[in-house]
Amino acid sequence: MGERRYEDNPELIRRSQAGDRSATEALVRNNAGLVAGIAVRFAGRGTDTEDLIGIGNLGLIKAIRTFDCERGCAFSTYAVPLIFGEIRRFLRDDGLIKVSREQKRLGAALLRERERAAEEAGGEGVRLEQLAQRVGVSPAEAASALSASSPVRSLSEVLYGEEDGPTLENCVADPDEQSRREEHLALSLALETLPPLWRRIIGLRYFKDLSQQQTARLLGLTQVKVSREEKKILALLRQKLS
Amino acid sequence: MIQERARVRLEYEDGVLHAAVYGEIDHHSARPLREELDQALYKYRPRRLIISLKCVSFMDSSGLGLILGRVNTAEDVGAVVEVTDPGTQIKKILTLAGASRLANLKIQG
Amino acid sequence: MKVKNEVFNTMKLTLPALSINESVCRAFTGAFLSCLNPTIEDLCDLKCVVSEAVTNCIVHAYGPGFSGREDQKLIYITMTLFANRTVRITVRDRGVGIPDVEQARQPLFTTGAGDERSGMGFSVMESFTDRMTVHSRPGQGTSVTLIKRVR
Amino acid sequence: MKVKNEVFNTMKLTLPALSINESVCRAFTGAFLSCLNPTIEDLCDLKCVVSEAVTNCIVHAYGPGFSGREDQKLIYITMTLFANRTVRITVRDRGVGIPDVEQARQPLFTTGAGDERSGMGFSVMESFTDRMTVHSRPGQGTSVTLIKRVR
Ligand SMILES: Nc1ncnc2c1ncn2[C@@H]1O[C@H](COP(=O)(O)OP(=O)(O)OP(=O)(O)O)[C@@H](O)[C@H]1O
Ligand SMILES: Nc1ncnc2c1ncn2[C@@H]1O[C@H](COP(=O)(O)OP(=O)(O)OP(=O)(O)O)[C@@H](O)[C@H]1O
Ligand SMILES: [Mg+2]
Ligand SMILES: [Mg+2]
Repeated sequence: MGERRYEDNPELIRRSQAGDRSATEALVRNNAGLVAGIAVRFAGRGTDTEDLIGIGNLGLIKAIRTFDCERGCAFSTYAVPLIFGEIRRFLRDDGLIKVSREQKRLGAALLRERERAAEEAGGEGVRLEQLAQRVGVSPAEAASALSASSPVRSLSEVLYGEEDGPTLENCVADPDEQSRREEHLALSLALETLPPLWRRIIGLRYFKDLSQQQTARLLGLTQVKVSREEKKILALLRQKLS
Repeated sequence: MIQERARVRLEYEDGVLHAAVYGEIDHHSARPLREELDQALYKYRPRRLIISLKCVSFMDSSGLGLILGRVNTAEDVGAVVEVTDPGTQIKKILTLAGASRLANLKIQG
Repeated sequence: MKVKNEVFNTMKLTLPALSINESVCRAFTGAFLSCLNPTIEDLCDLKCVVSEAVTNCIVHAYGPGFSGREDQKLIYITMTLFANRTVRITVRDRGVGIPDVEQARQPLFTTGAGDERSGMGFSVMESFTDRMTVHSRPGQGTSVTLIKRVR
Repeated sequence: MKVKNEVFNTMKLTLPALSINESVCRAFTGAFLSCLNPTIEDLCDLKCVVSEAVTNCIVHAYGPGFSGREDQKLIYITMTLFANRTVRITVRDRGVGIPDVEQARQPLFTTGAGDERSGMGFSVMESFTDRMTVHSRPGQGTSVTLIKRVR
């Protein structure tokens, strides 16, 4: 059983990366054991296992979005460190329950329920009240916590395969800042040479954190097209930068 | 438009009216809750009204007014009011008001 | 040390005294304070006090005695974060005002008994913060300032 | 019919042009619009456009060319909800202004190259709303008005 499900991954990942929500859902279901296995290792630290699984799923979704099917390594090998990383980061500020932690939990729950509700609703747009009820918070609370898509990884994270993007935290802690700056410069030079459509796509997806759906709408393309172009651009950039 | 911010689920059995409130109780949401609870009190005339606050994510003094107001209506029909599962925040408010000292109100949990 | 009390963020919000805005003000309080990463308890307390103050503007300030226009029924909120993690919140209105502030602050005192008010709003604000001051002039309006150091 | 365009809620928010306030403004937009029970899509779009406009004030309006004081670096946001579910949002600053608005509105035009700016801010605002107008006077500031009817 387990074997077969993992085999399904590449096809599902492709579909998910093209914006197929049901594929993302299926992947989350198929890999539930993996995430739960990691989450239980952090049990007894004052956070519900259920919540840990929610956070772990964020790591999984990150992995789904960034996994390169042509890479040759197994998806689970790629996903495990991301899932661990997400949970570790969540647990880092120990002690009193702080708002940031609660916000992360709420954000993860909203995202999860949004995908589920969207599937159930078919073409109909999901409305705020319905989502808020599913998550058990007030509409105002849900509306302020909502983000358009799951935390989009930064471009350099995608291109250089870093686990965490260049957040302030990481930059401060990074001993290798010089090389990061150089990478950064190389990246912006490479971006300059892209044709306008490609620069738009990268700008919207990675600098503005728009979803593929939003990007497609804005540029008058289909989501599948955006997804395909994005792959081509990333491949080209990787090539230019290596 | 979003009309209500809180809902109540009512169940009546053997002289006991169970009211489970969901959502946020503030001045905006208190009025519809009040009407619904009073209607049920007059309809069933229970001996006990049990208000569960387990799923209430926010409550301020308007919620206190709501509860104390129900104690009054309950007296009219000969019922006592019990409040169960207040969260930390709500417990602080109930304690502050000395609500637990009221003869016809019991607070549990 | 002066630097400790440096202002590090501040905002002013004006909105009409409508009851739908009670939850808007709470959510806004949450968003504004979240950069301090306070404890959930402190944040809940502060949302609650803002809710109390805002509800008072809606219920009392622009109630029957108010003679101004509909579009003058406004709530003015100012929040300031200091570098030492102190939060100062002022909620002001230009409504009917309070004739006797001392009396109004007493637990259980209310002029809204018929409306199922419990008269505990000021007590909640006072006990959930480190300091509360109330200024009011009949016919001019009321301003409540709440100060709390968050963990 | 006149009644249809009645204002049904409105708010004004003033806060300093600090990047932490981008998320505050997004959260506030969400909370303020929540009473309309919008679709999640419309809600995310509107949070996104407010974020763009606010980021522009932070990045461009009070950048190097700005000669005022630190405490004058403010963002002024006004949001109005009309009874016909139209939302009007104005984001204004008193910063350096835009010399050529037509050019600034072009996709990919940016004066902040190398800074991870993509020059797509105005394009996002324009395409996620029904109407965008931009007024700017160099040395005086910029005001962007965004109008959208939500489903
Ligand atoms: N902003 C205001 N404008 C005018 N009067 C006010 C204002 N705030 C409070 N008051 C007066 O002070 C009294 C006490 O206020 P408090 O908030 O403590 O209790 P309440 O509002 O009456 O009841 P509760 O807050 O428990 O629902 C009010 O009944 C009212 O008379
Ligand atoms: N509030 C403002 N004050 C001054 N100049 C502005 C303002 N908003 C925009 N501009 C000018 O207009 C240009 C285009 O703005 P736009 O938001 O489209 O792109 P950007 O901000 O440069 O990049 P991006 O938004 O994609 O990060 C900016 O580069 C800047 O020169
Ligand atoms: Mg009150
Ligand atoms: Mg911009």
